[in-house]
Amino acid sequence: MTKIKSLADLKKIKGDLQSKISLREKSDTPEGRVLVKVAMATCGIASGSKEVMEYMIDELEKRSIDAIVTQTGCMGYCYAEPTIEVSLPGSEPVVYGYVDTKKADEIIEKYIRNQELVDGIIPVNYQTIEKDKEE
Amino acid sequence: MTSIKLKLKESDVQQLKKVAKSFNNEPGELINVLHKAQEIFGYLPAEVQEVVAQELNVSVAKVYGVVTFYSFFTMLPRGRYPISICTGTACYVRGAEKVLDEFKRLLKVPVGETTPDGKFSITCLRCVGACGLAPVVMVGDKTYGRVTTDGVKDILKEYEDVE
Amino acid sequence: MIKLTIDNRTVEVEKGTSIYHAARKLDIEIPTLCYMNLGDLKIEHKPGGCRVCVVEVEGRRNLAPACATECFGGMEVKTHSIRVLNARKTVLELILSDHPFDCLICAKSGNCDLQDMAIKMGVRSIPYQGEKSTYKPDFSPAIIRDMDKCIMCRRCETMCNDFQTVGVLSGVNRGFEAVVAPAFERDLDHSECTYCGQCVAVCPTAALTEVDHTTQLIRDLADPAKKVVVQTAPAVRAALGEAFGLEPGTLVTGKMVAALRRLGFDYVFDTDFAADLTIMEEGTELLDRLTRFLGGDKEVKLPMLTSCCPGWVNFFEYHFPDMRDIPSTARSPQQMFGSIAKTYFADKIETHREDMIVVSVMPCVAKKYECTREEFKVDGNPDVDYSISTRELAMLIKRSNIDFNTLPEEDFDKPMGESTGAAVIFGTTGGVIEAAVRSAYEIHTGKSLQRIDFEQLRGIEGIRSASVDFDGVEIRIGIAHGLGHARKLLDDIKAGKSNYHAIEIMACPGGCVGGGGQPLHHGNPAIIKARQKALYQEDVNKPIRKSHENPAIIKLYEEFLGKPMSEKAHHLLHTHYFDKKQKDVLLD
Amino acid sequence: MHMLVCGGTGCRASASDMLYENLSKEVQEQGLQEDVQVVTTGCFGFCEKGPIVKVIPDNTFYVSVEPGDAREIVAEHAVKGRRVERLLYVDPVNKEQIADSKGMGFYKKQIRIALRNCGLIDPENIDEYLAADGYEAMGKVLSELSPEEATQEMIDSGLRGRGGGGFPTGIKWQIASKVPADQKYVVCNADEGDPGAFMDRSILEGDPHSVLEAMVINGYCIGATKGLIYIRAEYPLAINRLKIAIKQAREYGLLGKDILGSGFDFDVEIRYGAGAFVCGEETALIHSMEGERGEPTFKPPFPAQSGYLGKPTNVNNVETFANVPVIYNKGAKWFASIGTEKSKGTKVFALAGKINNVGLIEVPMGITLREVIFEIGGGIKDGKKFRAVQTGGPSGGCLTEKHLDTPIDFDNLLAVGSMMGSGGMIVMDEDDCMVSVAKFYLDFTVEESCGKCSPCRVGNKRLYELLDKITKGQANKEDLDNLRNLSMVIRDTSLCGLGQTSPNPVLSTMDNFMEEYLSHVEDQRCPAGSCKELIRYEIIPENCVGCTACARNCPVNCISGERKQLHTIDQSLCIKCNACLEKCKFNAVAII
Repeated sequence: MTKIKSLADLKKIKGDLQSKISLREKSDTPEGRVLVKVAMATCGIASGSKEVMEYMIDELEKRSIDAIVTQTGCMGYCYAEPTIEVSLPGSEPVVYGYVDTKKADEIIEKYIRNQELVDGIIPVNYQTIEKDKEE
Repeated sequence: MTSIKLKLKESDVQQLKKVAKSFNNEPGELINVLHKAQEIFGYLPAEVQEVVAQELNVSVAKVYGVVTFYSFFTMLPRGRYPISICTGTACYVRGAEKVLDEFKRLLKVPVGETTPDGKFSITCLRCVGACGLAPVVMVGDKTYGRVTTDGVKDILKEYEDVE
Repeated sequence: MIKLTIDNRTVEVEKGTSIYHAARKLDIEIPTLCYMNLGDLKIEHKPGGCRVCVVEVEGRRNLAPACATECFGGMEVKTHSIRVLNARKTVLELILSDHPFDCLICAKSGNCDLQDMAIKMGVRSIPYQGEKSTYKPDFSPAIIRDMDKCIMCRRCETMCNDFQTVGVLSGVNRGFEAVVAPAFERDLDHSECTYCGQCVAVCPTAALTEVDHTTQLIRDLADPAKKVVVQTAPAVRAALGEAFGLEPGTLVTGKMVAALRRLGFDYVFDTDFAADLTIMEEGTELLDRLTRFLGGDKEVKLPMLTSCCPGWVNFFEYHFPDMRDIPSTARSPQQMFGSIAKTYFADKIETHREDMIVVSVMPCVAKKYECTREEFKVDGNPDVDYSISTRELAMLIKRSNIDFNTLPEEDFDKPMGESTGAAVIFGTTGGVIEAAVRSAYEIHTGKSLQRIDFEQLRGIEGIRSASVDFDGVEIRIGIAHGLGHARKLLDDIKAGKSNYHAIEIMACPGGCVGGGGQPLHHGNPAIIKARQKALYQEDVNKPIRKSHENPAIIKLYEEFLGKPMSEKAHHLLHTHYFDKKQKDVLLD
Repeated sequence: MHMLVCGGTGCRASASDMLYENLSKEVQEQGLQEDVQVVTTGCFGFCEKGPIVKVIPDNTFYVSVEPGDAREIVAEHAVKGRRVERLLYVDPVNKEQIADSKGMGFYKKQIRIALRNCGLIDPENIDEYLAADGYEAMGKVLSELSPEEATQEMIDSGLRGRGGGGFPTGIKWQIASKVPADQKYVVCNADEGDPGAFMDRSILEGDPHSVLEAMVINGYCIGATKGLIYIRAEYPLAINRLKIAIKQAREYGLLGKDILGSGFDFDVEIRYGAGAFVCGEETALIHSMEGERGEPTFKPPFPAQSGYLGKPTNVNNVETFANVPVIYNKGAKWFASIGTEKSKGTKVFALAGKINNVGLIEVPMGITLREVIFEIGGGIKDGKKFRAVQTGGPSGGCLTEKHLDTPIDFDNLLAVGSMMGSGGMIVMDEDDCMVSVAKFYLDFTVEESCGKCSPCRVGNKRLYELLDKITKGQANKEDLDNLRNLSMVIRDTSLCGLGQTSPNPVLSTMDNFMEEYLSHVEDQRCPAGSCKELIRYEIIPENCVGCTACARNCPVNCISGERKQLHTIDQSLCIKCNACLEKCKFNAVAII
């Protein structure tokens, strides 16, 4: 990895990374990829999020769905672990709770393939500071 | 005082000495070295503490004072399947005590001890930070959430045939 | 300077002064249990743990510990408001609720800081009863640990670890289970304890006491078949009077002898006699090593270290065993005395050693252990049967209805009661080496000393160095008291940074005058200094002040030993040391 | 179109499942199954107005919807595309109807500053942090601000330490910056020991870089080039993610020598705790990092004057640090605009206990306990009655009904006898005995006391014993007086924060639930039915059908009775294990 040598350097890298990510997340085109984030904090892992993540990676590949599965930290919904967030190209991210492999299968088949929402959505109930920033 | 001295494996002692060296044999690194020692030996018997004291050039009394201060360090070997019951507040109000009692009843050992066959040991720990799953029980690295008194025997059953 | 008010009185103190010391300026004595300040010895122990010294500071949310809180300008302190008095009493009640109630039969009864405090606070009941900590009592050859009586002041830890650097004690466990103990809560006997007894000397309760031999002694004194011989160490005479209300530093040599006689000892002798003998042996050894060294002998080990302090001997056997060829091989005066008493003197009075009991009165706790060393026994019979401390002697005198202060002054018996000024100063730091120099100089140079007092060797600094001109040859001398200071000198020797020819080491602060067996100084260093002064006074008072001029010693060599370092002397007066370092781990 | 029906416990209690069925039926009947999908969701955190239906993509938010409203919603909204006005949420302040949930004030109940990246970025990928403005605050501070200016910004923000004490962070930095020394240290306290609080763990697991970035800024402000993170060994995942983060930051040159060409060096090391709650206290923490027993020492000297290895040291906790980068990115003024007069910004709480939505929340200071528990937290589990909420862990207190509308901030909580603490919030219901709760906390303190000072070492033990006596019905009224006096003295005389606050659970429960103490003492009765010695299990003859379930499950065989006959419990043998009550399907076992 090359070192970041100045603030300007840092800002440039940030710009590049942001556009790369927004291209990936926000693109409406069919080429846009599905993004799945699995909450992999201690409580998530304890309730089986690791298995869910592995399942997602394997199954999405088996079913030839172009998707990126990444891990993330605690989303705060400890009561509903494991939780995952699914972003389809062009739509708002949706968080699902109590996800096991069965539920994951349903999410892949119904939501990711057909954009049909599945039971078990966790409504996001907070504001982020980024949103505030845009105002 | 125990008259029989525990024999340590030479390779383990060498590894411990290497660890101490990697910390420059600094007395200030005592806790870090003890962590590593517990990883190597599984627990911290007197003989291990004596090696640590020697390597870091601190008194054995001091090492023992530190070992007995921190609950993470143990001088007793744990069971092959160490059971830790979280007794943090969230788990407490959701019935951790009853779960603990059930483990004690079924295994017939008190907290802090190991079953005669060396298979299970019971300890309590304070909040693993998985309060959403309260009450929480850990067996080795595996975490069990929302454990009920009924669930206790099922957990133990999982380890019945593994050996 | 800072101005503040304490109990509505104004006082001005230097910045950095604690409330406790500011109050003392106004003669307000704020009670403490854990605080300890040994002034010149540079030991200040203020963990702020007992919380008995709490006071109210205007504007502060909670109460402040007077020992650890620094004064600030305009501070308003109340040391006896109702809030303070209630809190202090409650805290004391809490401490007492975890303390045995066996005051009447406790070794420290009447001499216990906790008991004094309970009296002062008027504690009449303990409202907070509950579980008490219980520990297995630990009986070592010299020190008894009864941790049920520990109040966690941690003074012993400071003495053992910071001052002595022996490192046997540590706080272990935590919370209600917390206690001070050796590693693995084993007995002291299985630790690297040097039995210096400094922990005993500072313990405010009876958690740490010395092994009591008075009952055995009374039994032996009553046995008509036994000849009971007593020897008293130099430092005892400078401190014993304190136990009878005399000012610290009052010399009570004559009264002490009278008391011992009334107690029924058959012979009242002086360890000083053996101290003179020590100088003969140790001085000769030093001269021998010096001569060889100056003659170019590369094999000779220098500096030579003194070996009369048993705490110190234990220390190097545990901590510096690889250097055990450096100290003098001369036995300590106590052991030389025992050895001569049970041979030379036993022959004189035609008694078998089995029928003779040699008792020593020592300012020391480690001497009790020294008596039990195997190498100081002949067919299982010890040269010195047992040692009692200055405190035990005082107790015995009281128990026997002897009014100490009205006793006449009496002299020691002969021949082993004869001694010189040089021997007396063995009891203070710097004394042994001064005594050695007095004799070595004259023997080496063949000249008579002009001035006998070597002021440059005296003092209270932890480590001192001086040089003495031996007729053109500069002899460099180091002195350390306190094992922490000794460790520094030893580390220097190990690192090749030491250029001393001789070093005197005493385990206790101030030397034997500050020994673990002396009447408790309760953390007041002025007492130690007063005792020191008394010994130098006794030295001046003595007609003979050089060991080699002691007629009884000269006679001993003529009649019995031959000359210093003779084969017989070697056999009876010298010893060897052991490697007691923790052995390496056993490997599988 | 999607219709989201809240299936949270609160809403289900008000018949949301029937509503779901009705909506599905309507959609079916109208033949809209191709276009409209009805799904249940987790709790919206707005249970007070439940059941809730949200329609997307237009984000219409219906509140207090009854099963009977299903027809109208489908007919109007789904078929005609018209909102059902009467079911819209009315803003309580300006009385306006709000259709779009995004405009609803209730969503502003939670603002994520410290948790801003948790659950959004991959914590093991520094690029994702960089894309989320990561290290920009550090860059700005290092290249555009002097240490004094940067410290001033921190003072202006009004940020107070989130570890419990609430000391102003900027002032703390300023003190450390003014002590001259050849070496200073920045320490991150990640020894989260408060049982029931896990926000620090979550932040380290979800956003470790934010802490590293803040530590660099802190180092720059006070003139320290070394940072140490003191973390619980019980947090292996957080440790691992921190290690990865440190490695990545070093590779990018964001830690190490000459950071971003500013000439400023800073690096971070990890130190491990070993299970001692008292090490949350900064002097104890420092001793522990030095390889000693974690016993606190008297302050002053403060760590800012003489800390790690005797050098000036600034200690802040994880959540405090996590706030720092945002303050520089968005300005002190922006941060100070959130919260109350004396407590700025947000606080993360770990909601746990008898509450529906156990989890991590981040709310602006000044929100009420009621809003947190009943709205965000979704109310009490199993429809039970709220009894108390414990904040501040073992140092805090139990608050009751009358405190629910108290705005949460450092000073208000202190004023009502509790504490912010590190942010654990444990909710208790009618089955929780307050004396036992106080005993639970004292048990914790007794175990975690370091034993150095007498009031904490012996006093807390005695407090525990007194409480134990009370829960066994063996205490008298004098014991209650002693309990209070002892509590006050321990608070007044203990050496460190642990002892000074350990009586809070006792004092607060005595203040708020005195009648419960009196029941135990005067009537030997435990109103919550939880103190074993004061209760007995009885079989209610009217309900018992003789199914033998209780007898079969009794571990001590103290229940007798023939099949289909009334069973009885032998009280002399009963160990009160609760098994019979749990097993009985006919409500025939009761606690008397």
